Amino acid sequence: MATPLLSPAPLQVDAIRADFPILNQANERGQRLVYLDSAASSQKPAVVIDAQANYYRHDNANIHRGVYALSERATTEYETARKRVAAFINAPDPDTCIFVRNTTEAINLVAYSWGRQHIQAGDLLVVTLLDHHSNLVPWQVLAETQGAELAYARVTAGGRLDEDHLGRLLDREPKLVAMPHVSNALGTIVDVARWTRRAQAAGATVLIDGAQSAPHLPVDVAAIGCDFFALSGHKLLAPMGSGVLWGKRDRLDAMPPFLTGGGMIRRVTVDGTTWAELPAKFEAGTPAVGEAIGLGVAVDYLTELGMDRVRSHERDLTDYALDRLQRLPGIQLYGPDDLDERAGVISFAVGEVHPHDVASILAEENVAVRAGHHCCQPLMRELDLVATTRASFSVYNDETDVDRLASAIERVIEVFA
Amino acid sequence: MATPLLSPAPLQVDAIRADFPILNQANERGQRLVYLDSAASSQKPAVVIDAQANYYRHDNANIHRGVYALSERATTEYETARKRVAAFINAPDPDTCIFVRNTTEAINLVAYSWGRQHIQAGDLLVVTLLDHHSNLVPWQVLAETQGAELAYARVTAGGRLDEDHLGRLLDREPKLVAMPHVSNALGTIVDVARWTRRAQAAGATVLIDGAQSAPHLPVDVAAIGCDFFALSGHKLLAPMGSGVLWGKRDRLDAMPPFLTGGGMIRRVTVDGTTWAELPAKFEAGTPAVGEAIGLGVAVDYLTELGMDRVRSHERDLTDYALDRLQRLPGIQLYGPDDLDERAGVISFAVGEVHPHDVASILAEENVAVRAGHHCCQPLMRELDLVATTRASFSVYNDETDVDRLASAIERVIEVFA
Amino acid sequence: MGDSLYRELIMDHSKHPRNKGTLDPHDYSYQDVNPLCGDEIRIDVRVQDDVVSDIKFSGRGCAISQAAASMLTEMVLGQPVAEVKTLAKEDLLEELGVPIGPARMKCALLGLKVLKAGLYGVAPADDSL
Amino acid sequence: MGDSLYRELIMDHSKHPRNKGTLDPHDYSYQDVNPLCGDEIRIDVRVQDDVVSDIKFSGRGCAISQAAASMLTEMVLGQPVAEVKTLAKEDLLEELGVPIGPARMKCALLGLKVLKAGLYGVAPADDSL
Ligand SMILES: Cc1ncc(COP(=O)(O)O)c(C=O)c1O
Ligand SMILES: Cc1ncc(COP(=O)(O)O)c(C=O)c1O
Repeated sequence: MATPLLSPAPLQVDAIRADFPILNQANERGQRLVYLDSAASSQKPAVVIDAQANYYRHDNANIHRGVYALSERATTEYETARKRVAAFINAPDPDTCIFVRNTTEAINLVAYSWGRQHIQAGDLLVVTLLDHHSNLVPWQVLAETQGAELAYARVTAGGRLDEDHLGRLLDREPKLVAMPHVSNALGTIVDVARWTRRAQAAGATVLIDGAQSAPHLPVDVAAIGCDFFALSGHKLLAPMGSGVLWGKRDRLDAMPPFLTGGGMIRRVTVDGTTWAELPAKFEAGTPAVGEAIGLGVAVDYLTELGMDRVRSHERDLTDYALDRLQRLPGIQLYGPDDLDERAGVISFAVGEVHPHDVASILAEENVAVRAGHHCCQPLMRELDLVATTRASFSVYNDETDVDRLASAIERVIEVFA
Repeated sequence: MATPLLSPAPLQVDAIRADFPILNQANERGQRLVYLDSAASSQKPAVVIDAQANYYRHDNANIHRGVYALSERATTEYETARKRVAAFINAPDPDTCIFVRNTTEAINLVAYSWGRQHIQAGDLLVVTLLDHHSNLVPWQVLAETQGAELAYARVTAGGRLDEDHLGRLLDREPKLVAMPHVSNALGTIVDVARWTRRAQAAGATVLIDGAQSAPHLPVDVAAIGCDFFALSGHKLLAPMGSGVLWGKRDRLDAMPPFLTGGGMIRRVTVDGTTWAELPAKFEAGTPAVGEAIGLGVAVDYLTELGMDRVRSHERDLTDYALDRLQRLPGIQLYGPDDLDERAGVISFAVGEVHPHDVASILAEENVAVRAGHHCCQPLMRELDLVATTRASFSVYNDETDVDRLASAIERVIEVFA
Repeated sequence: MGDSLYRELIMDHSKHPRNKGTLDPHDYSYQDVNPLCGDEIRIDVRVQDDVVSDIKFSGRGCAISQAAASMLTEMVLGQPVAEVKTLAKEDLLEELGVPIGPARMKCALLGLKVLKAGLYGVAPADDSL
Repeated sequence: MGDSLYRELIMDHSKHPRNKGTLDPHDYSYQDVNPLCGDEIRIDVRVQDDVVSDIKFSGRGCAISQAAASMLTEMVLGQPVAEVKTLAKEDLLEELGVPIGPARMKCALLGLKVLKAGLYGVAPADDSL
């Protein structure tokens, strides 16, 4: 994939940053907050915070079945949010977008509902060593419950999927292939459209963990062709407690419900229950309405910026950062070299300094990064690492943030000299 | 249970109402909003709305493991919310309070995790016909999955539990007894402490659905003695997307996780995974931190009002309302007569007028009530009803609201004369 | 109260439903329920020379669903079946003459849904109405 | 940077740990890990006349955990076992001399947790420390 000749117009980061109230903070020494932990959770623009607060100030009510104005407004806004999300990921039918708490719940929903229906003893499930625990452990549990086998596609030293290995696993005709669109630990972008085609050709159902792609790349679930796609609102400028499972309609229609209770039934009798249509079937209980509305506003905010521009901006910033950081003495950078295969995530080590010490010193410089295994223990073990320090970008970061990161790392080097 | 001789000091409803921005709304005819649908979802005071918004403005970050200031603050506030909730329901140990989305998820967690571990073919599960679908359908599904039997304790025409029938069911030594603390459809208060003792003496594990009690009565899980207690934040002045499962520590410790993924593991390898301690074990993925913080503020708001006063206020208001409504021609009131056995919920019928028409006309008078089966279809069938209209009270309602309700019902009677 | 859902026309149809009953024999008959409210409507149709020659509805439920079904029977009686098949929900809503909020929309349209399902011989998806 | 976690005393212990190593034979030995960071600490103790006569720690991990363990060994060497058993986390934190945020608290206290677990012969619950 070559870089497009005409890059889209650059983001106006100063203007964007002004939309995010939290970024105005400075520490005692007057250093403004440099937030480089968006892969863990993004910050929220004022329009999102206000949409949620205004919902509670003006429109709050339980949705569905209420005939008074508040409940009608709440219902309409909730369903509008669903349409916005559907448009954002190019889902053909909003009712195939299920609101959940986060990516983790979305994947568990599929593992419990689809998984226990379809996976039998002896079946093969395939995940990758790039996956986050949330796209690993539910499949471990499913494999154990059903007596199935779970195989892990390997990664190369450069942090890419080992194509040969994954190809050989597909030859064994797995029932399920689950993989990340973007690795949260290394930033690796996986060519999920191609792997989906190959996996489906081998007979597999495909789930894509989009937690790290939806906030940073244009996502088109129809073009990817996967069966399921999961994302988290809180990584995508939206409130916590909002997330989406998208699925192909025939899949979702054929699945039994996961959580059961109020709101997802058609008829309950003492002898049994029939289920509501999509999306209600998978949204038991009172949903997080204000949070879903916030998610709708967040995806519109991103759409207005333009996901092509967002991607291009973060690509350029990653380019700048890799270049800037690799000049620092003793620094070690992980992940793919090719910028077309890499989102705005930089995992690194500073000599022998423990990543928690790096992150703590950076915190003293008001630079927020994450240190640890990034919920990717199997990947860390594969790469023979205990932990890394990770800086990750979003629309509100620019080169001045990278410069602040670099000088903070210089202090680490100094302290540990 | 006799009325206490000294009633607690009355609530200052005008002052309370001023705390709830949404209640300032009037319709085109200048009628202020009378919100009588708190059993579906309560409104939120400004302190709660602001706590959530301020969290996103000043402190937002993913919790746990972040070493920078935002993440430390977010973690501390999240755990403080847990302590506040624990104090609110007198849970001896905050770590036994698991944050979930709502009561429905809390009950499903127990049905999946505890249920599939403990319930075997031929076992008996007992629920009651007073239960909400969210405390019925998960047990239907469990019974079907495990080949167990599900029995429904009957209710009397007056809307009380049929004590003889439930007693006979306990004689059959059920493995589980699940019941509501307060019925959302009729307002019936169940003597859950007594039934818990009897059910446990019969060998049962006991789950209490506290969705309708936690907002309206002093709740003391230690005194009730149940094994599990579930509540929803959004019915309790808190944001949507916040709820709590409380469980006895030995129960929770012995249960396998429900949702799996990031945040709830101790160690993940390709060969298997070990789980984190409570409460993390049951909180997979990024939790709804802002929502939990809002819940902490909400329970403190209620504690400051005093749950004894809240109960006393709503009891008096119910007394007034029952008296006022039963003078209306053709009105039919459902639920227990004894005010000591009744929370602030009034289900009623206006002659033969369909409840949806009643609720729609009330909505035209800016009186918000709910009409339908209230997620209690088996109860409706038992009482030979299709639906009812339901008015339900909270701390921001007073006698003027009841008067508005009564005159709006008069208009219903007029239109359908 | 000029904009009340319960203005006179609707209350008149509610209290004095037109074409209430069943037809036996009939050429088309269909019934459905609105699971949220429990409204039930059945519509029986007789066709002669491709025209709705007789129509009756029965059922129970809220005033809106029953009045709308009653008005619907008046609208289509004597109309060519081909035209009835293309009747839009907007046509019925206009006849009702009051703004119907989203929560009551299913009540108002239940009769039309049943009628079309009968004429087409299948239940149309909710929004294809 | 007077309030930095990484002030000189801590860096000195981190770069030049005191009492580093193992003791064989020993009277008490215990090790534990901090699963969040992967810090590992082992502490070996020799006791003579109810006094800590020798102590060594080993392990790997962040500067805070290793420096705190190093400082801890200096604090307890030569102290009566009975007193060491009652050593409060506040005593160690005071010795560290910098405010430790909640996220790094487990690092700072890992050595103390291991030492006490060794002396008591059981792993104390995190907060009983
Ligand atoms: C008694 C009772 N249980 C459970 C629920 C379900 O609560 P939620 O929708 O918040 O999960 C409700 C809410 O209506 C209720 O009233
Ligand atoms: C790739 C990936 N998958 C899944 C998750 C889990 O997301 P959540 O915690 O929102 O459920 C994350 C978040 O860290 C992630 O980065």
